[in-house]
Amino acid sequence: MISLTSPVETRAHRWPAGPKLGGLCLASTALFMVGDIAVHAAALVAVLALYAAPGPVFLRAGLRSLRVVLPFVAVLLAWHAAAGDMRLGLLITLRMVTLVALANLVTMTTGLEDLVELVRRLTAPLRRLGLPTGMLEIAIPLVIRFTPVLVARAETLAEAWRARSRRRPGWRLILPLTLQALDDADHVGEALRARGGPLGPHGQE
Amino acid sequence: MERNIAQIALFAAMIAALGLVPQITLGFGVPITAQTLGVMLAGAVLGARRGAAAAALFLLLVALGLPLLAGGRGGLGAFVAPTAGFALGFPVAAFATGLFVEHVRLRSAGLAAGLGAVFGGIAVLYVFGATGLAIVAQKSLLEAFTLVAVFIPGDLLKAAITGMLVQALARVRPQTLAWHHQAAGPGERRL
Amino acid sequence: MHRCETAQCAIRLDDLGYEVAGRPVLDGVTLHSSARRIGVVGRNGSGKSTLARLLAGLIAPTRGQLRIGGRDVFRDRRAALETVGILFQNPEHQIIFPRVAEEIAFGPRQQGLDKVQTAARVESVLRSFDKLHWKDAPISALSQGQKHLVCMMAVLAMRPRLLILDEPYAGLDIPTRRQLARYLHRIETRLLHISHEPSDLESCDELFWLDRGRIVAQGAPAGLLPDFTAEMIRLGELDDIADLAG
Amino acid sequence: MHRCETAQCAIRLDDLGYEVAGRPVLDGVTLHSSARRIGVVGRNGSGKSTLARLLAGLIAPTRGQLRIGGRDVFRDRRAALETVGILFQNPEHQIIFPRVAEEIAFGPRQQGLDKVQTAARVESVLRSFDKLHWKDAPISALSQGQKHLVCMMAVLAMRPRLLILDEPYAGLDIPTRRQLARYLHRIETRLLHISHEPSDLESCDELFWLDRGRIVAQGAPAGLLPDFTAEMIRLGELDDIADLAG
Ligand SMILES: Nc1ncnc2c1ncn2[C@@H]1O[C@H](COP(=O)(O)OP(=O)(O)OP(=O)(O)O)[C@@H](O)[C@H]1O
Ligand SMILES: Nc1ncnc2c1ncn2[C@@H]1O[C@H](COP(=O)(O)OP(=O)(O)OP(=O)(O)O)[C@@H](O)[C@H]1O
Ligand SMILES: O=C(O)CCCC[C@@H]1SC[C@@H]2NC(=O)N[C@@H]21
Ligand SMILES: [Mg+2]
Ligand SMILES: [Mg+2]
Repeated sequence: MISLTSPVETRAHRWPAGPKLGGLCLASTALFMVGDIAVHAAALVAVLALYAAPGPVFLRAGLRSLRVVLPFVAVLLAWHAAAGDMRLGLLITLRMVTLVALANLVTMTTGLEDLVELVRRLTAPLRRLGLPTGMLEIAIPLVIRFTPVLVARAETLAEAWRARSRRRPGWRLILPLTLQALDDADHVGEALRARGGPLGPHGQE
Repeated sequence: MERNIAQIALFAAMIAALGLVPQITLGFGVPITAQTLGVMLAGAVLGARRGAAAAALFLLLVALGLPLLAGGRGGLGAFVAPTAGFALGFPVAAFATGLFVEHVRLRSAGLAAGLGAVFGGIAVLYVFGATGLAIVAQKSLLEAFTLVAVFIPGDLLKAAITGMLVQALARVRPQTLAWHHQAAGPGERRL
Repeated sequence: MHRCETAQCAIRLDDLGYEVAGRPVLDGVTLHSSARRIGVVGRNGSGKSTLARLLAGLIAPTRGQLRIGGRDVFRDRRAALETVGILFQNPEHQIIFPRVAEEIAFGPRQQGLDKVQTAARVESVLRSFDKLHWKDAPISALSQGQKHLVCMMAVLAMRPRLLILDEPYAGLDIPTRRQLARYLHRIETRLLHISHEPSDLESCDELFWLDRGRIVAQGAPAGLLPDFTAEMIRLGELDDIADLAG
Repeated sequence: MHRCETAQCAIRLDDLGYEVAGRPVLDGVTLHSSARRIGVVGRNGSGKSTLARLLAGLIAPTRGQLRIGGRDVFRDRRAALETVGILFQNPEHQIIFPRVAEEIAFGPRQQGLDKVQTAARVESVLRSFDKLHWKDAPISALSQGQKHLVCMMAVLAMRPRLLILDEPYAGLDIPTRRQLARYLHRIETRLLHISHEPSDLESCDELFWLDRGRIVAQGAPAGLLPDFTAEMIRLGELDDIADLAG
């Protein structure tokens, strides 16, 4: 889900990450303050227009990554329909879709390195206080790496299972999955160490 | 050191990945989520400090705008929602779970982990969650507690899963549980 | 070329295509063979592993038809399990369980053997590779070549009629490789052997050369392998890796 | 045997031991070499990859001493980064990032290059392997051999003085292997090449034969490899894999 990467290079890729994330935070917070459906609908249309701007390939990739929220939208709408408060249901789902779309948009158009660089700058004051914030710069991309890897791991395991069984794996893969994930962490730990890991870039110091 | 970072990142990712498990959102806006299972596991496997670090790292990424909370939510908005108390309580819950397994010595690692999860992932977490709900939804603390009590059966199930998984880990890979000092059995003989 | 006694295990691919995200990985592959040892050779990224996964019924073709012994191995999983066994290229993609014996036991058990029969099967496989002492070993403590061997034992324990081996020799040392080669030569099982290394495929009965998702040549190793090797060497001489200046 | 101009990058292992859970994986390894291309050959499970990880300072020996160019690469990580680079045997154990360019950029960036320099370095490595179009490719969509090549580029981009290659050729096809071999021959970097395949190591200057965690022979390839190959073939003939009856 978060290996949200754009299939095409957009103009937004060249914008600095700071303002993009800042804008995202502002927009998220603003949307939470506003309770007017019309505003939310307009915001969603605006975000979709942003998706359409770089062309159909980008739009399709963007919509694909939005699919994860659809079940959530359905449940929420059904819930509120049953509770007889459709207005609130619409409001919540509109807001949710817009927020996720906006967050995805920023992620799709921001390189990992730019994001990490941003955190690096934001945590600079802490570093001066002696906190080991260098680790964050490693840890953040790692989480972003591990999440799709965990999903891929589950798929690989399911394929290995299917190659030798016609039953569905279900819960029986939980322990192997956990073990493999822990092994993965060990390997990544070693790979990090081999190439500098938490030392952090030191040329600039 | 590198291994610690990798494991912390791994469990943060696990909390995120568990957010992909479909959840049910209750009327007052709090979802039943598998993510608390990730929080319990982080504390029970990694221990207090690293477990809390994993949950905190997860929150940092959410704050950065990544849609990692259950239902694909993210951004600073998540920290003003009715669920914000729970979310902010994740690191504390993981810490408490870890503290429990590290200090309450039981023969069975699985039992320790299960009880630790009940303590950290339920008792401690609900204090945060109910307080958050009380503030955001303008309810009394007591009302808030009765509201969130509906999650208890589900969370007990998650604590049980934590216990079983840790029990199995202690059997096949005891060295991953730093807090579980037990000499490797004969099965751990290396080739 | 050997003919299969029954048509049971012959491979038929007709105009097979496999796309990922609109990009063809395999394209118009037509392959009919009932040879006993079939080889597939090709460069890195030519689509060999994808072909292996299609043949094992693990993924569905996006175009065309695939039949093993007349069966649709993607849909009919029960038949597929009796028919094809696959050795994955990366052992870590195949291993499910933490210990050697569990890993080997899994397949036969799923095929319907009871516990006692399975245990006997596991013992016999381990003994035949002289690795009985690995039984309770944690797989994560094995070297890469050793993991590869465990995967091989796990597939052989299922006694499939068609055995798909994706680069089986890449990780194994010479003695193990030679023993295994003789063993594979002796058993009844039909083989589909995938490799980027022509010398591995000399003893095949029929060879297919895969290039950028298409079959560009097929025939007996004596005819095809020299051409393949010559072309590979020619490509290898072509443009040199430039200096890493800058 | 080539002598190193400076003592900077010579390898010194003295009575090195590495144990896991009380069982020795490496035992009393003493190895001094300042040859430019050092080879390590041995069977599966003989301890080659463990030796590689020790040499790269990734794990600490449980006994004895290890110095690369006079430095303790386990303790002094900063020095180690300039000194040794390692290509892991399994590419999936090495890959940290989701995209090719990020993966290659990580090492140089940690070495202190700024963004612009790093980008130039990444481009130059990709271009020299004629793989500029891989830049933004997601690594998960690459074939195993292609992943291996990405790992190789990621290590080369760091320009270490000693390059440890753990079975670098196992996954690569002939053209890539030949180009790489010529490239490795040309660069200044000192090489330690690990393989179970004697033919890979013919062009080394000094060879070490590892067996069950000990060095059992050392010398020039011309003397050592024929012995090794003969022994491997002998072992391969020895006991055959028994039939999987039962
Ligand atoms: N999941 C995927 N998404 C996109 N492309 C893929 C995917 N899997 C494979 N490919 C592409 O398909 C091509 C064939 O891959 P495959 O793994 O079948 O090659 P191979 O012949 O087995 O190569 P190798 O010798 O390196 O193992 C590659 O170019 C690869 O980039
Ligand atoms: N983490 C570990 N725990 C226990 N034993 C281990 C561990 N890692 C390696 N070993 C053992 O140490 C021995 C050497 O392993 P190593 O991976 O170094 O072998 P190798 O020479 O690289 O083999 P291959 O050619 O198969 O890659 C093996 O017998 C293996 O079982
Ligand atoms: O998603 C969020 O914003 C935070 C999670 C809130 C869900 C809480 S956590 C404890 C309790 N158990 C559940 O399954 N859901 C609630
Ligand atoms: Mg392949
Ligand atoms: Mg090895």
